[in-house]
Amino acid sequence: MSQLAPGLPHFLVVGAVLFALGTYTVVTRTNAVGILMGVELILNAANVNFVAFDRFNPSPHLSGQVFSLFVIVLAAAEAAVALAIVLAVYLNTKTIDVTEADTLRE
Amino acid sequence: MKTVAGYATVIVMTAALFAELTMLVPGLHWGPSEGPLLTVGDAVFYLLASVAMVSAVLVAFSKSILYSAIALLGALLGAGGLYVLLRADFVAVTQLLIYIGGVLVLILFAVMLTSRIGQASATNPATSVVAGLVLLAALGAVLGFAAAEAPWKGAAHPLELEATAERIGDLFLGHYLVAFEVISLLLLATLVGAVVVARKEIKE
Amino acid sequence: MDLLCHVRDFVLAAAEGAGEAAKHGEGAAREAALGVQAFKRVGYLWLIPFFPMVGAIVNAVVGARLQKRFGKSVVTNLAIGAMAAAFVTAAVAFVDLVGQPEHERLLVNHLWNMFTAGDVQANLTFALDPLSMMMVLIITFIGALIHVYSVGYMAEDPDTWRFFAYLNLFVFSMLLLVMGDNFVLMFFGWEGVGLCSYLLIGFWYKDIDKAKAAVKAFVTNRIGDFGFVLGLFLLFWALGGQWEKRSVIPPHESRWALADPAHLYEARAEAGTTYVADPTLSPQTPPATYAEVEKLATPEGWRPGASIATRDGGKVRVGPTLSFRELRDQIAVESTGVKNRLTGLTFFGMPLLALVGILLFVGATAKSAQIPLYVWLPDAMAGPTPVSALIHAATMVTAGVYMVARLNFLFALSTTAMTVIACTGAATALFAASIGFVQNDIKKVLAYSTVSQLGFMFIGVGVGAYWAGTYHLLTHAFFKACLFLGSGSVILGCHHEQDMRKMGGLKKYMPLTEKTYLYACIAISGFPLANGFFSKDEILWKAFDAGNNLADPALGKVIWLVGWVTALGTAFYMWRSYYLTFTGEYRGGHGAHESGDAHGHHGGLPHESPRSMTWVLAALAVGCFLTIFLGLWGPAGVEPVLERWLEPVLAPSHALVAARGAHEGPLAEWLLMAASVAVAFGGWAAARALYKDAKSTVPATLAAKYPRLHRWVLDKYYVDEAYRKTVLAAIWAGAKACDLFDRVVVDGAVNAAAAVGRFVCDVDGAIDKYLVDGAVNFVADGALGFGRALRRVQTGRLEHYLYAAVAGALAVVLLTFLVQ
Amino acid sequence: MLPVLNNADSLAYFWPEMILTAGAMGVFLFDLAVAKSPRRILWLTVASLGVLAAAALATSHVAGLSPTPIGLFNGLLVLDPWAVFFKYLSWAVTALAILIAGPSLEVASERMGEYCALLLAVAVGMSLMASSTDMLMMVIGVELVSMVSYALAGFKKHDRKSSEAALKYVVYGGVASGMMLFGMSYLYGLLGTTNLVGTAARMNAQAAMLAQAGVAASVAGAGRVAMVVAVVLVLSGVGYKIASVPWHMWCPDVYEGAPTPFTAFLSVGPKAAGFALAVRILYGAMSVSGGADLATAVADVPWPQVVGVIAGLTMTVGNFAALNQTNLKRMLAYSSIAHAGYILMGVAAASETGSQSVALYLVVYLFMNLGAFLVVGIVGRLSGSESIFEYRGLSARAPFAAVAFAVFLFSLTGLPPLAGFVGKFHLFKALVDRGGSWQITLAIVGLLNSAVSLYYYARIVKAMFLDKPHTEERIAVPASYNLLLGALVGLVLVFGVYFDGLRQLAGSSVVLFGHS
Repeated sequence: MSQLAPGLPHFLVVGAVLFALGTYTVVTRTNAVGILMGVELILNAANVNFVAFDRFNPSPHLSGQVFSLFVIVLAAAEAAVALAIVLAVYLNTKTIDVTEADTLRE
Repeated sequence: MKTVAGYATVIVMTAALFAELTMLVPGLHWGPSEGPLLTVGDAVFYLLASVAMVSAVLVAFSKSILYSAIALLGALLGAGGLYVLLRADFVAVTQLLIYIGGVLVLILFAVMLTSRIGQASATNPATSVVAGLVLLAALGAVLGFAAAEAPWKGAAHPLELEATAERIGDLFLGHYLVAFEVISLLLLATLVGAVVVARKEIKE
Repeated sequence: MDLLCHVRDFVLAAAEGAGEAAKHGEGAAREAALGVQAFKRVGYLWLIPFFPMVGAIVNAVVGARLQKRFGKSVVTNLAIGAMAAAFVTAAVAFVDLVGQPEHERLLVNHLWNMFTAGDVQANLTFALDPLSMMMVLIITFIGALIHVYSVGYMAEDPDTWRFFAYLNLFVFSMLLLVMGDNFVLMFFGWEGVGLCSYLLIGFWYKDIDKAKAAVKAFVTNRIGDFGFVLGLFLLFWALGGQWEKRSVIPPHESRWALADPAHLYEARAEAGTTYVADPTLSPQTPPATYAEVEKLATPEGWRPGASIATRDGGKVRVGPTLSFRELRDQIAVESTGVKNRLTGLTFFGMPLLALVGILLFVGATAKSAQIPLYVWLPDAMAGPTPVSALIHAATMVTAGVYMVARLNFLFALSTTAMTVIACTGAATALFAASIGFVQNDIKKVLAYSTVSQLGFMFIGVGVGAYWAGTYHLLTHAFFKACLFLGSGSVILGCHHEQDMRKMGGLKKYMPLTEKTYLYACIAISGFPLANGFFSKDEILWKAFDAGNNLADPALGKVIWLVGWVTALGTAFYMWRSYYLTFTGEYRGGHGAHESGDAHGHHGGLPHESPRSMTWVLAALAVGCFLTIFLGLWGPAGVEPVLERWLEPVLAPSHALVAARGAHEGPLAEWLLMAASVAVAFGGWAAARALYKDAKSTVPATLAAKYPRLHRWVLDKYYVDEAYRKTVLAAIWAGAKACDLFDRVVVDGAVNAAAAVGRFVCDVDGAIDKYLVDGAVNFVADGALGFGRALRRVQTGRLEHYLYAAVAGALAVVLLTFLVQ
Repeated sequence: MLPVLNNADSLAYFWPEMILTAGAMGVFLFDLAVAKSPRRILWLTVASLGVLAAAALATSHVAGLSPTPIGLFNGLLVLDPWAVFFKYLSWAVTALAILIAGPSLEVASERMGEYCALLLAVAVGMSLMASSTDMLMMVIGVELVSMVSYALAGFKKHDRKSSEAALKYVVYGGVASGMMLFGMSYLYGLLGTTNLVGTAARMNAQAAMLAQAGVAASVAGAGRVAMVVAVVLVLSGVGYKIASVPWHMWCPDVYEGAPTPFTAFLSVGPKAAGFALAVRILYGAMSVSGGADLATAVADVPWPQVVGVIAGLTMTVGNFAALNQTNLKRMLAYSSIAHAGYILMGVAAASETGSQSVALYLVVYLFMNLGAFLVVGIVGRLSGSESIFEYRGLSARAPFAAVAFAVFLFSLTGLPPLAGFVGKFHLFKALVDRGGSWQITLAIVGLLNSAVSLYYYARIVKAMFLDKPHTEERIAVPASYNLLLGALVGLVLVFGVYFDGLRQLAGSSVVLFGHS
């Protein structure tokens, strides 16, 4: 009888699911803000992985946690720029639907 | 109220499903092989993981941008909870402060500014769902296989750790000093860039 | 009868004397020649191409402005000045070269190393030996004259600056081609002249036919270039070349440096003053590999017992090279073993040298308009006439001949390659001449004549008579330039009329043009004592006497016969053009046509051209006369000046070619000469009878009697059409066949009949529609269609891009496992 | 073992970046000081160029301090000839991008200060990309370049295209960096560390350990899946920076919408840094050294072949899609995709010669591509259109610009005797040197592509020189622009015939830290 105690693969499965769902979000949403949420999901997936690997690392030196902290900061910066740009787009076109933002094509 | 109840039910059911899968998929046997079948800590893991995953599903599939935003909160909270479980208290706190306190508020702000909520029935419409689902399945299969089967550099018995904040502080100002300094430049540059893009034109 | 015997005795005696003299000369030359080529370093050769380059750049950049501000004369004077300066510098070089001892006549001007990559070392180095000196003098002298001529010819064209910029650029490229001391520079020039030719044929690009002719020339030349480059690569490989050594030796310590550490940098900079010799080379061992040198080199320097081929203490460097001089040294100095290796090597069972020779010759067939790639040259007459004279008669088209003569030491080693060259030349000569019989466009006649004469040159270099081929190149440059410019003068005088049927009687109106044209006709037909006579006769004699230089000795006789018949044809069509144009009554309209053309004085009677043009014609006629003395007089016991002059260049192949010759008696040479004289006069007499004063009705009768034959020849044997129908139709039919198959499978037998019908119609329509650029369009349309499809993928929709990115990443993961 | 310095000792080797960081802030403040000056653009340009010049001097000083590779900041960064080479390249491209911004007028004068300061910050990012050996620093470098680039792409305020380009760029970039981070997390899981120095040895040791422990083959197979997934995801982030298929699709849209001076910068700078990073990852970390060739991949993963296929696809897509373009900026965008493909051939060669040819090509590419964008920018501004229509008869309207453009285009095609030929020649040479069948196939694909590219480049040249202009009105190109064009043309010509120095520079730069 196997134990149900969660190990490293459990966390990785969570990370993989978050990543796949984030990807699904970015490829199907048409609202720019919605797509950005998908990006946040992807970044979180990476973070879950980092922290989990760090925890189960046989010689722990916290580099995974540090990495994940930097990722959080980067995500914040990314969100700031992205939302600023979304606002700029909204001011110019009165919509943030990316299916309508296709002046640049072919 | 009905929504919340449904949400809770789905989470519990997902948690149970996940636990069930653990017994069926050989690659997921990783932990100790003796002791009680399911401790409270283990149950908390399944619940938190389900919160994160079910919320992520909502983010991905919800037709309303506001629902998506709130579900994102759930996903981030779930991930934060997992960090606590992983004894990464500092990361968990940062997640709360920056992600939920900062990024999510920013996103909500943008939602409010750009969407006429209540007017449009679908504020977060989707296209090419089938193609997306195919991609989702392919990604899930590849990543799931890799996650479950790969020979990760990991120990079956993670070491017990004390609080990490102090040691992370040491690392920031020691080993990772240059990254710490450069990311400040990045934040400054990003700030300037974001302001330049978003601010109103100065009329001279 | 008595008299005849006397003549015969006299002739025999004279010929014997000549033969002995020639043999004596040969022997002495052979002994002296086959060492390492000594040379003199000079510092001014770069000036020769530099002047035209400056002229081209200045005219290209500020020409339009200059012309607007100061008038055309500034532009034209600038271009002519550049040419004159180049000519003067060339003359200085000539004096310098003459001052050298006979076998040290090589001036080298090393500028810098362009690149060194492994064994590939290309220097910006100019070299002048007697052969290239001759070419440079031709190019700069005739080039300068044609520049002067163009002033008058292009007087009415608004884009004078552009024309002169192109012309100067052409001269620059041509000089690069003949002066470069290595294959790379030669190839730069080779490409450059092709480009200029393209630009100049299409100079009046607004006329779609002219633009098409330009494209045709360009595309045909690309095909040839492909062969040329392939041949080059093969040769390089055969010499043991690699792009870069894959061992750990740093580049600056590659095998050259190891060969002589003391000259490490000097060697790189000056393309070889250090030499290793290797008598052990065989087809199986590549020359001087790194390991070999290291193994054999002693600490003191050279390994004991190695024979270092020397003359005056020089050593020969063995191995891959792009420099002509080094290649010559390696082959000429027997003890290097390279000759042994090259002749022994095979490539997929074929003798390598034959393959190299033929591939290089493929390049020459395109540039020098030989079968099967001659098709562009007649069309190239769409360009302005001075261009036809300079590029498509006097200089560029002879590049192939020059290349073969330059590499004579290589070609002489393979009789297969020589046979291919000689036979192609002969076939082209006859074929083109026969087309020339019936053309009515005066420039077309000259164009086919050029193709035919180039054929003669290739017969010459093909049978090993390199000097004779080169001499014909020289004489042809003069008389054909004179003829072309004469025709240009006629065309201008007749108000842009090119059809000889509408000329006639121009003798009266254009006396000077007529005289020069007459003299050039005499020259090209090979009347005794004209320059064309000596060059052509020498070629034919050497062909007859080729012996084992060709695959079969009998082949030489056949080639002689073909050449002889062609000479008859040459005389005929040239005189035909003369009589049609200059005798009888003027048949053009009198002020009949008023065109909206820029040509201000349209209509009216023909008129003589401006003095800048006629004087050039006169100068060229004088040149025709003077060049006689360069070829005087083989049979009479004097070694021709030019043969003696070129001897140092041709020495490496000389002994080999001479040894394989048949050495027919002098009687045969005299007889053949008499036969040549006979056909020259025969052709003239026939043309005179048929076309003088346009009185005879025989030509028209003949044409009427054999309409199909006439039509057939007039339409150039439908070669262009045949190309279209075979090459193109094959592509098209292939495509259609696939289509057909598809239909049959899908729709079943019921629709088969309809499909076949459609197929036939399609092919039929395709031949009509895709006549000239069919294949090109076919490919281009495909590419554009593919491009459009790719563009449609770029939808402008962000989510599609993201999907592509993620799915693409998955595909790459999959690919990683597929590749394994 | 390679020497690794601690934080304090490393500072002496970090002058260029410190100068640039201080310079970026200084220029930002300086902007306030000269805000009222009518010549502020000039002042800002001069100030920024001064900062870059100082950085270049510092770079040469720093490079002189240590001729052999050394690790800095506890091994997060590295100083080796490869990094130094790309630092110079970054400073050069940044300087040119700043130089052409002023006269182009696409950057509003009151925003010039931010433009310069942000570009200086990007320069730091590119330098980090080229010199990091730790995944953390790689991410920070990539993100520093990206974040600022997003903002700069949307710099034209009321321009719909510009903000749309920025939106596409930021979302695409976000997803790409997310993929890269996820891949890095897997690599971290496989390696146990974020530092990539000695990765190959570590992975091989692990494989040996697993084999010794008798782990079933299927597990080893899954390990390879994880590793391949990880590296491909990391390369997605890099591939997006260099715009290679299938991560290229943002490129044409963003290039078209962004201000032209910045597009010019984008097409060279981040791309070059991306290549530096790609080579460092693939051949510094993911391969085991074997003599002069860097080809033996960890766990027998055929990176060179995979990169080769990507290279072939990239150049084909770029060239064919460019065929039908009528907007020149967009055409140049596709052309730059095609060039990424060509350069990837050098990476695919997987040899020292290959890396050298990559470095060499990037230098050549810098001059010719910037020059081409320069002409498009100036003609676009002065005539208000980027359509090929505007280029008809340009030789009459702006002769010098037309001639220069023709030179750049022919160089991009790779015609001798221009610098582009030299660069391409070396790329092909590197491939042919390796001599395998697929390398030769790739080289042939590359050659065919070059032939295709001639078509669309020549189309422009034809329009400029043979077609009639739709108006006779002359385009008055500012003298400063002509001067710059002349300089770039000169470089393209000079490097076309005399480039041994360049070759040696590129050759000596092929020394990668941690890979011996």
